[in-house]
Amino acid sequence: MPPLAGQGRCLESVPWRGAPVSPGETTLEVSVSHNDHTGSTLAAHVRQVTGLNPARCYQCGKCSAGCPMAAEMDFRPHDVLRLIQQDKREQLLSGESLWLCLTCETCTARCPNECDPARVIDTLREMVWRDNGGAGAPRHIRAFHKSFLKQIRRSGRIFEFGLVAGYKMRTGSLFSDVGAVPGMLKRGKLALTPTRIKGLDEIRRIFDKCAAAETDAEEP
Amino acid sequence: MARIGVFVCHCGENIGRTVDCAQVAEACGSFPGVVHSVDYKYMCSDPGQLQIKEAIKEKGLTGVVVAACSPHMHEKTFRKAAAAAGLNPFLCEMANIREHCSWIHEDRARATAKAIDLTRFIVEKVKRNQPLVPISIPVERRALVIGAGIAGIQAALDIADGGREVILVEKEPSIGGHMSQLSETFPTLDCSQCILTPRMVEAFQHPRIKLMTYSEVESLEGYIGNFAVTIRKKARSVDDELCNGCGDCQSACPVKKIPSEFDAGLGKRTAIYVPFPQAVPNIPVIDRERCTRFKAMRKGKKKEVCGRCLKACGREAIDFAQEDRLITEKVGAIVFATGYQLYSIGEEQPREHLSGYGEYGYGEIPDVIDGMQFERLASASGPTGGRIERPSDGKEPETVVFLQCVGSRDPQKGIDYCSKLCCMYIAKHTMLYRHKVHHGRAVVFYMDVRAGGKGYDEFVRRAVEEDGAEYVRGRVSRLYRAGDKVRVCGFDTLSGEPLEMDADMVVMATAIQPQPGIESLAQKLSVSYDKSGFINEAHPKLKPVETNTAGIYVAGACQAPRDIPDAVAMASAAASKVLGLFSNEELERDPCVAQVDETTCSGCFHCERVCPYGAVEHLEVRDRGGNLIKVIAKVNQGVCQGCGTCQATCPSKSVELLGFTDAQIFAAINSL
Amino acid sequence: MSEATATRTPPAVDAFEPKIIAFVCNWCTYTGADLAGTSRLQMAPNVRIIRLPCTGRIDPLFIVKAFERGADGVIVSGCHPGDCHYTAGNFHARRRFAVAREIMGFLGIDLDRVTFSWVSASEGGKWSEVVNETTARVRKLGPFNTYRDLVAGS
Amino acid sequence: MQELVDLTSKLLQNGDVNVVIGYEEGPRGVRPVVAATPDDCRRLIFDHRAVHNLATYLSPRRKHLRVRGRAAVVLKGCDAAAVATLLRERQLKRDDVVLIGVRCGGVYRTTTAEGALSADNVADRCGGCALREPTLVDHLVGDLPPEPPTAGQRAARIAALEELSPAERFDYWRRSLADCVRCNACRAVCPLCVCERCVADKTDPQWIESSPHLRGNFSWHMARALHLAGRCVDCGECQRACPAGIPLTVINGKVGQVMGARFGFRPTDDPDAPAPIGTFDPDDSQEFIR
Amino acid sequence: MKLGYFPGCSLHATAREFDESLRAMAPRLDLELDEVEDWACCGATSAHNTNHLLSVSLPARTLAISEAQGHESLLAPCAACYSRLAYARHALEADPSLCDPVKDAIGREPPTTVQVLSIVRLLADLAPRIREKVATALDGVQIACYYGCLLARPAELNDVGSVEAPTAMEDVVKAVGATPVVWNQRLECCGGGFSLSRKASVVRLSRSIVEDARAAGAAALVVACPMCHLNLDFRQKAIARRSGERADMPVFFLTQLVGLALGMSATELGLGRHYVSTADFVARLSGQEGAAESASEEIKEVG
Repeated sequence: MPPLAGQGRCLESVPWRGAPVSPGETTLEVSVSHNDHTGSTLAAHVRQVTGLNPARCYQCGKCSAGCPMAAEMDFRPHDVLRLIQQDKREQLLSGESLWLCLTCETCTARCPNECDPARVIDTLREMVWRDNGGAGAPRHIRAFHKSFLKQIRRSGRIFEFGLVAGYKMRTGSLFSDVGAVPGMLKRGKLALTPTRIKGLDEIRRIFDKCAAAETDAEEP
Repeated sequence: MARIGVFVCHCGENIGRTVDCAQVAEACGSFPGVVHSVDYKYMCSDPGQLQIKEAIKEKGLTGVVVAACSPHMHEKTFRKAAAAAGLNPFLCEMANIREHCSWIHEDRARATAKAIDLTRFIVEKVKRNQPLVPISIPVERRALVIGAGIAGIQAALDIADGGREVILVEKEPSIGGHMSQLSETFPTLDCSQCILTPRMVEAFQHPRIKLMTYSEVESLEGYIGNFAVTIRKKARSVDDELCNGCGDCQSACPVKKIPSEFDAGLGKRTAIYVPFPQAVPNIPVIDRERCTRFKAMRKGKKKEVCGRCLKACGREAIDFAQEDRLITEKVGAIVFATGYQLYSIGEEQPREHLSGYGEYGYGEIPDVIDGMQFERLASASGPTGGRIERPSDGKEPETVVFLQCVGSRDPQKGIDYCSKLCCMYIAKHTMLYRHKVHHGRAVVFYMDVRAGGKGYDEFVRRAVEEDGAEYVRGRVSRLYRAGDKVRVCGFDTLSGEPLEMDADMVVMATAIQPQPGIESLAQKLSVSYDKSGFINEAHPKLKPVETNTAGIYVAGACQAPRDIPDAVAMASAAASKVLGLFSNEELERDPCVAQVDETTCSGCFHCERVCPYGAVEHLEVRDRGGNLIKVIAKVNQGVCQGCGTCQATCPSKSVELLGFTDAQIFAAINSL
Repeated sequence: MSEATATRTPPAVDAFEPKIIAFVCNWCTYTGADLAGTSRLQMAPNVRIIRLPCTGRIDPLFIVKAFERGADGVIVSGCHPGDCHYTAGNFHARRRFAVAREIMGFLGIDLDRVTFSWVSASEGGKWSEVVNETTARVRKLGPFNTYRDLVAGS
Repeated sequence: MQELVDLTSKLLQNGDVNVVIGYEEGPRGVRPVVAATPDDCRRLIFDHRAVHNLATYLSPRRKHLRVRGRAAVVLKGCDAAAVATLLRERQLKRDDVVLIGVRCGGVYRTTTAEGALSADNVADRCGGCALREPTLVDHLVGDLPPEPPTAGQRAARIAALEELSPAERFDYWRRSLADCVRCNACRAVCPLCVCERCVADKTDPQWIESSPHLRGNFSWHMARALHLAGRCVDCGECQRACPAGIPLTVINGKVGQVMGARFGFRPTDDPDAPAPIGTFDPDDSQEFIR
Repeated sequence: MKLGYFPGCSLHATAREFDESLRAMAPRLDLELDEVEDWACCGATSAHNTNHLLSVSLPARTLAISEAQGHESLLAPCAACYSRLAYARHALEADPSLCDPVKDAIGREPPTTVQVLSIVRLLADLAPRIREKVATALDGVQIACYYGCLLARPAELNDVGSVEAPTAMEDVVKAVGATPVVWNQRLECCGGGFSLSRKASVVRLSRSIVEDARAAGAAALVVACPMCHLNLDFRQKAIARRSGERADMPVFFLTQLVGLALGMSATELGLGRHYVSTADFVARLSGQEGAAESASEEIKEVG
């Protein structure tokens, strides 16, 4: 039999084929989604920014089963998706759980349904950071990010001694890990003076264009 | 000269309310070639039809146009009336002035004008209609069933019991399929082999069933009622006439450590083997990949090595020189019943777009097994004689964890669908396990329990309520070795807490997939399949066991995941379709098929390229001396379905679709 | 539905009413148009349907032929991809139409006069929209005598 | 070109072929020739003036040539693509011909042009040609010349036409096609117009009005373009043959653009490559379909 | 082979020995490292946790410079930097709508050609060459290869084999004659960026890694990430305090292990900068008591 044009083929996007449906019967639509992704819900925001559809999560919990931080979180990755589905903005965004995610991507790698919880959590953190500078984040983590970004903006690179110092200033935990400093210095692991890159103006431009909140004016 | 009669129907008020039917009839009466034009309240009524019949006879009409409802509604009615009056039915056509006119317009003047136009189109067309005679095709009343699992066996038995011959082709050495591997069956817990084996024997002994095991379909030609199928009978290396199934060759075979396919790798077999003791036919086959003698031959060794089976056989049935044979059979219908396989959990996947489950360590951790392996462990005929022993050290496992949905409902790994059976067989596994190991724990990680079926939900409830299966809602993230145990990292989404536990054995309910190679078989048979490889039925509701190639039917798990009752029901349905087809000696077909003009065809075969049915054949045109002048296209009218794509494609317009010729369509356009 | 209201009041005698020919397949669009009728969806009365087995049967020159014979607009409609009764006729047709349409456009035929659509057997509503939209568009463009009268111009 | 002369002489001497179809010097530049003896072969040449597509002479309609027996034919890459189409459409058996490919550095628009190839005198199809070394052939002769320049006039003309309103475009073609006298030279010279009976000659029913008035002319040129879509190798012979100077390659060029953009089609000399019309992809773009 | 080189901030500070050992080893494997001029920090966790565009733009600038320098491949030994650079390349390719804003931010054409390479991939590809040049084979030494998160995940950026069962690091370890142990925690997270800000979590997570490696019989851990190194090496003291037992599990950068096999000295490889002493391990390698002493001398000297 000669090769046929239409049959004996895989019909990819078509779940079935053959005779037409009779009037009044509906055809099977597979690709059309009627989920709102233009509105102002959290789900819509996530979908707009990332292209991911939070409605895909069917709460199997595989993400949370593998999450190294699950034991310390109030909302585990699958809870995050659930709260998005229910649009519980306040509850979700004010908690500290979001900030405990290490972005180890275990959830994303194992999610059966392509929900990419790691990216979703990053998106939510960015939202919070933009809205209120990360209020709700654990103080130490917030301070760390602030110091870190500030460092980059100032020097273009991370100068760890300065980073540690800045972070300690912000958290007031001046003396934790302080015993480590001599050892670090001895091993040549801490430089005492920052390296500034030449293209600092470029870095500032990037920060400005990205509307990153870390401006020089923000703190002394 | 054409003598056309026009009959305008009022359809009660349906047409008459917005279309002035009398005016339409009057206008049509003035069209050239129209010799009779009337309107009437109900053309489809007996008196209406009588008017048509009488007019045909009295006026000697050469064509009839009924301006009424949609041809989908009454074309058959009026054609029958025309035929009763001696007019070829294909000279009768309808103009649709109801659905396409009176029902969708309110302006009477414009609706009437449109009705006149629509009727004129058809009048002009009918003037050029030719009398056509339905095509009749003889039916070869024998069936081919591909795959001899429970679906194939059932279909074959039903067709054979219905009085027709069946060729039952199975690629494995024995019939029986996956059902023969199962321990017990849900929801009744009756022994699978006990209910299957009699069926296998019945199929084997049936006078109208020709069994061809260790055979595969090589190619298919022809069309409904007239298929010619070529079957490859693979070399068994054992003469099935001489062999009496005594088993001496197996005992003699020195290669004894081959993982047994039947025992899902948990047991061992020899290189010459019968897959399982109850195999039908009970004739061994030599696994040429593993046999010492064939290995040596492949390496080019001249000396004949081993040959112990040859010496052991008292009937001289061993035949190392046997070769594959190709056998062609004529059949009129085909049942596609090739069944399923389980998703392989490891990294290597039979389908390239799928990825495995590295996080579950299948193949690395010996005590992580799949559902079919558990069936073999639980089966009385299995490698452990029905004792539940874990593969690593043979210990009786005290905690068994079952994972549902491994591979199913997992678009990321490439399978979107629910495999349907796993919820049920995992519940069955927990019961079998708890019945055998009373103090053991059976823990099931699930997402949803889907137990729609007679007695199914009750069955699952019994596993939980009476047999103490513990159900945890959540997927497991990872399995790894913890000493001699398997650490299970899961999450209980109902309590909202991470759940880590150590199991002695883990059983995974892996997804149901079609057999490997189903795509190429489907291509040979020109039936379509979905992206997972499952065969597409012709209509999801109304034609569930037909494929969209006429004469080919589908049954069992090659169409979608199916449990035994479903597969058997489909098989019987397919068999009844086949028997229905075979109840006639000839098939009648609509004669609106394509026809090639031999004088102008240039043989470029554009038509062949676009034909969805492979209906275009090559015709050699020779002169009187027998010299080849040209090769041109010829349409096999038994295969052509009348879409006309060839005609639109033909650059020289040398193909005509009868009933919709260019002349007919142009006539309609020209009458604008 | 402006079209439907327009049909209620008889048009002025000299108002231009476009003539539109629709080439449709038997299985989807013709049946869809039947459904529009059964559902009593009012639509512009300008379209005359010619029924064919499949869009695969439609030679693009049919469209040209229709213009030659004085059609002001043409609709070509069939089954959605994947729904073809004959499996693949509409896939072949789609390629042919894609090319033919661009050639026609390049030669100066206003493509607003030609509508291609997929209308399934269950889309009676869509069919009435296709009819109304095409009618409105072609009415705006005016009569297409240019093509029919080419014969006189040379 | 000695290599060509030697090869073809040998083919004739050995009885591999009965005739060789190639190019020779003529009164108005280069012209096609049918060489039947090794002596004739000495006249064979190949240069930038070898404009003709000799695949035309392999068309089954050239019955007078076919009776002369097995032929060898000299082919540029574009000509080889036409041969590939003939093979694909079963108009020719591969074993019935000997194909001699010439490594090609482009040709002029006309057979009589002179001087170095430039954007002004090079044929439209030559710039960016991917077939300068045909692969379908039995023999490949010559050294690979430098790449030809690209002529931009046609593309510019197409673009300019597309800028116009439909009415203005219609007007342009009305003026251009008014000159067509339906002499059918375009059809006769085309290597791929292979029908036994052209659709334009069909009478019952009549597809294309046969008298030379504008309406029939429009239909004819539209049908021609449609039938060549996905087959045309852009050799430009139709326009060269047209006594009325109708810019046929502008239409061909536009169709070529469409086939390329929509279906990724480029003329190829692989006879097994699928043709874009007659095949499909379920995901073909359908932006124009409602 | 000439490669673009992006050391990243850590390799100039807490993970200096990673940089030192790589630079020292490079010529022996015929590698020429061409550092990206005026590179800036990749933005690390802080950027992508708070500003997606920033987290793509910072690496995009570095990548654009690298392309301008003519690099076909850019080596980013730090797993975190690798992840961010590779992500930026991937994101710009997968989401064309990012190109304009990124272009606007960095004032350069966004990168389109340069291939970001992890040290693990590079060394795995060079395994045959390494095998040839081994001077001190680490025969039979049991090594736990630790990938952590950023080398294996997400799947789009993984260049070390499969997501759940990568093999590249094991290939390198086998090339130097050592035996990779089979263990469970090689893909689990060590706590990464929380080293400073949430020490307790880091100690909890790192502890289970060190303990599992030990239970599997490993003599040392091998890593390719400065953060992992810091958490597993520097925090081992805190882990011991928590578990009440010292693991004394040396933690090597992959480059250091390869360097040792190539016969390079402890000084060259910066072994003295570690917190958990590597002296015993190195001594056992050479199998001589004297060597053990001199090795430990050398290491102390650096320390």
